Amino acid sequence: MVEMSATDKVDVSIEHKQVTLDDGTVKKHPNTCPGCGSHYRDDELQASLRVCPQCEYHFPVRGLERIEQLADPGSFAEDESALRSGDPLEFFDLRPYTERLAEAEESTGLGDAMITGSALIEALPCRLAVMDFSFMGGSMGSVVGEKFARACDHAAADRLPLVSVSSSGGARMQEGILALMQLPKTICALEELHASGGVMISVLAHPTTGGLLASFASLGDVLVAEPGALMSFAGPRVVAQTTREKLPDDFGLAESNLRFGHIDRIVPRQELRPVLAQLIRLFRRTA
Amino acid sequence: MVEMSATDKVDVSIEHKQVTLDDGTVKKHPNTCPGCGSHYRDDELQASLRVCPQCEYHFPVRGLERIEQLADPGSFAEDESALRSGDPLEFFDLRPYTERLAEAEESTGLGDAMITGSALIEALPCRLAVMDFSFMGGSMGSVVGEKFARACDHAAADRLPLVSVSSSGGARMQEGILALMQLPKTICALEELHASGGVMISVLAHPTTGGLLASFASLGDVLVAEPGALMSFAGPRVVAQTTREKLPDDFGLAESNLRFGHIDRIVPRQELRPVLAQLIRLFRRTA
Amino acid sequence: MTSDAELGLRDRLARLSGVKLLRGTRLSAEFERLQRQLERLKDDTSDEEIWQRVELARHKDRPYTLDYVERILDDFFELHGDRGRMDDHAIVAGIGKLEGRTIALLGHQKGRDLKERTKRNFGMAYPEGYRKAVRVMELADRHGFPLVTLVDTPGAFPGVAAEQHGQGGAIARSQAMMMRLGVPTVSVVIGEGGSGGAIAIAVADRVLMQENAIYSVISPEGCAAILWRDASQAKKAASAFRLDAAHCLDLGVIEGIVPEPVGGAQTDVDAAALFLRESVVSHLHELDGTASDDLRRARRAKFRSMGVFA
Amino acid sequence: MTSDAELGLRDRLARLSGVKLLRGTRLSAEFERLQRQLERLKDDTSDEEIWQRVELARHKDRPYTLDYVERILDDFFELHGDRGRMDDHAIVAGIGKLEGRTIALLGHQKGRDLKERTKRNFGMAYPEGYRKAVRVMELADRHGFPLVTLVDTPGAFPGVAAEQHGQGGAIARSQAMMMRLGVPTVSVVIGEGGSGGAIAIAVADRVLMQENAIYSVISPEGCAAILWRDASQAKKAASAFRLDAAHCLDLGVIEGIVPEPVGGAQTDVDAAALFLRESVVSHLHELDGTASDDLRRARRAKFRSMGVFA
Ligand SMILES: [Zn+2]
Ligand SMILES: [Zn+2]
Repeated sequence: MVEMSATDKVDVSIEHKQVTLDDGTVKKHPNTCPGCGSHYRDDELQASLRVCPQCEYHFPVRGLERIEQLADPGSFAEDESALRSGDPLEFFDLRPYTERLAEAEESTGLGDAMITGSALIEALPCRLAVMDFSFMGGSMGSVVGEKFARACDHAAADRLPLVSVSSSGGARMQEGILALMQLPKTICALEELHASGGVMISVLAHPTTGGLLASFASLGDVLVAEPGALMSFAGPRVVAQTTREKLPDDFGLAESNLRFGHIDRIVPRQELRPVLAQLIRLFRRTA
Repeated sequence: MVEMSATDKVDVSIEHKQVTLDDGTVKKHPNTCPGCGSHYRDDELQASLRVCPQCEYHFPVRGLERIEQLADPGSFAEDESALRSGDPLEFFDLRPYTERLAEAEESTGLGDAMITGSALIEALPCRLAVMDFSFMGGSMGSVVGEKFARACDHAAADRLPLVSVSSSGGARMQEGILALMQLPKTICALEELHASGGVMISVLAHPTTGGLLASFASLGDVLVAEPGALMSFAGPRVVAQTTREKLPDDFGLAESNLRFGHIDRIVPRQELRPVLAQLIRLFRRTA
Repeated sequence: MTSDAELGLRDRLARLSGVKLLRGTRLSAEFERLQRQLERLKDDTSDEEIWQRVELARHKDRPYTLDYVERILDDFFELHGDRGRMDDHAIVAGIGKLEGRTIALLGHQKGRDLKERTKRNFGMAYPEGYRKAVRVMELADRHGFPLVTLVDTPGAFPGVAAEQHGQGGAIARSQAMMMRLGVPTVSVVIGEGGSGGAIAIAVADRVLMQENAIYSVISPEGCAAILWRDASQAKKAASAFRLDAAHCLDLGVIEGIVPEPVGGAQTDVDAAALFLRESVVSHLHELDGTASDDLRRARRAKFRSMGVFA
Repeated sequence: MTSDAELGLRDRLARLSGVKLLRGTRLSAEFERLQRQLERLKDDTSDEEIWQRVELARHKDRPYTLDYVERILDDFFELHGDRGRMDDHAIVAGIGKLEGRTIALLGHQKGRDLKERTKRNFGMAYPEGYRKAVRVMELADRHGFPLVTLVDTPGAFPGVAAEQHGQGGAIARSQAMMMRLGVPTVSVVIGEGGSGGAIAIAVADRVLMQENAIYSVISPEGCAAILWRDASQAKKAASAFRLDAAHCLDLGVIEGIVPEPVGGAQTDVDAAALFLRESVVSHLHELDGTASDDLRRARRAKFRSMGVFA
């Protein structure tokens, strides 16, 4: 559904309209901020939650690092980590899907593009479902769908709030129609969580596009997005090609989505942890 | 809420953007069509359901005549006809409300601006709630609210569809805040009808504005409007004065409302009876 | 005022004030003042006195929804957008803690300075504002959060786009949604309760008015322009409308009056917020423990009975 | 194809066809043809055969939703508008009688000529189209009308306004609504089942595909452009995707295949409509009498179980 899911090599910034300072000719310092061109040290960037201290540009965050940023130290207990994708279509494009999966697992150390488990945020228990864009562009196939669905089940059973952090190009093409079926599947699980009185807080990180935006990521009780995060069903390139319109500068960005009424708030990464804690306190079930 | 409710002298056409052929200087034949300027004979116009045979202009229809147009001959049985308005505010502007009420009753032969009862349409039993603009601009006060609410009750009790035909300038100012309360009151009665599995088909005749559009008239299961009917919450003059915008030519008209997704269909008056019969057949409860 | 009506009013004020407003020490004095007001209500309020309330309700320094939110709620999290087309700043919505439990809050929001007024469109919402309201009502209902709404609008915005986007239907649907809620609901008119734009978010189990709030089917100026054909007759219209709190209570349209500091809410916003908070809390306490079906049934019966006819 | 899968397929086709397609005399012949098809499915379908289906699914003369509506339903009354902002002509909705009882129907609608195509936006809906769909689903649910949806879209429209108006959220909410319905639901992919734009109205108790319909997560061309970096490899992509009905049945994504006249639905629209009608009616009959809770439970369990993992 969205082209970004095709490969794990996609540079996150290519779909990001505000980040086009690279003129393509000058050879850049490897650690150059795409927001302001300043240089950074890796350890400093990590210490600042991967937000540029100069311009507030939000660099991508890997799944486990995101959990470290949000959860109380040592509180995260991963579950469902053994789940691995099948290859129902015996899919083969330029390379077999199984090969891509194996390579992604090796390069990321993850079983698939979502990490789930239980955690504490400011000492408040919750469930987490965090995506990792590095694993095949964060694309949603059977494993992401199943992990999210089980995260809903756990949250309902334990009467805990579920916090999802999405970062995905959309459905995973290599699983064909079954990837599309992860949309209703995740929505179905979320419906059951909601029917049980549960809550899902959806954090939209860059990018949340295609099938993610058309499924659970849009259906949280509260939606917060990171600054500059792309949130679009169709990617900017597809829209530009299809409609031959000039796109607005902030096309599909969180800022535009806030204005058009699709999210509740833009939360800079430094505030994400306390804001989630606040929301968990507000939605906590006392009975 | 809308100025048209103020007096029963208001010319229906003044709020009607498409009908401005009158240049104000030439003295007109008394029976001149405001749509095309052609002359008509009263009996012919009545025979054509008060639709101009030349230009399809829809003239206003009084409540009882509307019922004659829609119901099988002799099938209509009015109820709640004894209801009369109180004067809770002892309202007095240039004249007392009680005097206006008495005058309206004398000139229209009606107890208030809505007629309710049971009827057959193409041999199908239903309930009717039909407004008459001649009674104080079809304004909704306590009696209109109560009659509509009772029509909902009857429809629910008899498991019959309710057909409403609205034509109103909005809430009746002379009843003050109690007129405003007829909005939630009628909505409440309609909610109960819906909860019982019942159906309400809302016919919007010219004009349906203000509190009518902001209450039951908008909440039918199906909404059909007559051609050229004004359907706006705020009247064109108020909008023009407030915003100093030039209004679109079809501002607030049924045609505009269809385009913007607010009604299901525009039904010329000649087709109204068969269309209502069709809808009653579709919604009829067999069990 | 007939003595029957007066008895009824006295009874209602007693119910409202006697038990619930006596919590804080400052409130006792207010209670006494309210009693004195009650005495005065025997005599018809003068046109001038009613007009003073109109002016206070519209006072440029009168506290708005967010002024109360920051004084009444803890941990307030504002919710934005109708999930369709817009975030209408004329209506604010959110969740927060009131006395330790989470409630949902909705309110019209005017602006203090010119920039804010423009942003808030003078508290006149587009249909998108009412759709945001409905969305937050659904959220409250799903999570069992009591809903508090603060009403303060000259009316729903009368504009071309507002009509095109379905102002009438949006207001109707917001009322219908409030009829369906299974959670306790309290609405307070805190300034101008203007017509359809006000009732859209005021179909509550308990509807209250601040002492100097007004609630009416059309603005006094609008009424005067039509009925008296002279907008300058607004005072007369206001009086004829009985748009003040005491008269609305007498007419059975509201359940109670929230006292304001002497001189109006703008003279002491903290005190006004304290009274507002106490009133809301006490009404929510009364509604606590009522089953959803019973809440709905009573709410519907109340609105179903409004009107005077024979 | 594994023999297990083949057995499953044979079983499903038998269930689908054996009982229900034998009503009319013309249908018996079709049933036999379907049987022959089943035989052929033992062997892998060739890329060329799959591509033929893609071309038939997009054939300019292929019947669209309204072609079926006029042949299948009596007394059809079209419902327009999302009650918010627009009437999206890429999705048609309405109620009508199917074998004497009222059902609600929703479907994508492409256009036959240029003017109609523009009006229908080539069957690519805006969010407003999905909001119209949700509105009509609510109506169907309230009145107990079974819901039939016909899916035929290249995908939801990828445009600036569509994104601004919340395309992703609208598609998500339409699916969520279909999960909640307490009435029987049958969806049939009658042409292109393109991605999110298709699944938005295809979360049904029974999902069927016409023999030459396709159902896929992205268009073959789109997939080829990305994975093969060459849009002309669409044939390969189509084949790799297994977007044809037999494969979708095999994957457990659909419950049945609706036969078409030899050569495709466009060769005999009346016959195609007859088969479609029979299939829908028989599935609705199967669902009749099932309690709302059970319908929901089974529907959710079905979609909850989709996916292949270990
Ligand atoms: Zn920077
Ligand atoms: Zn004419």
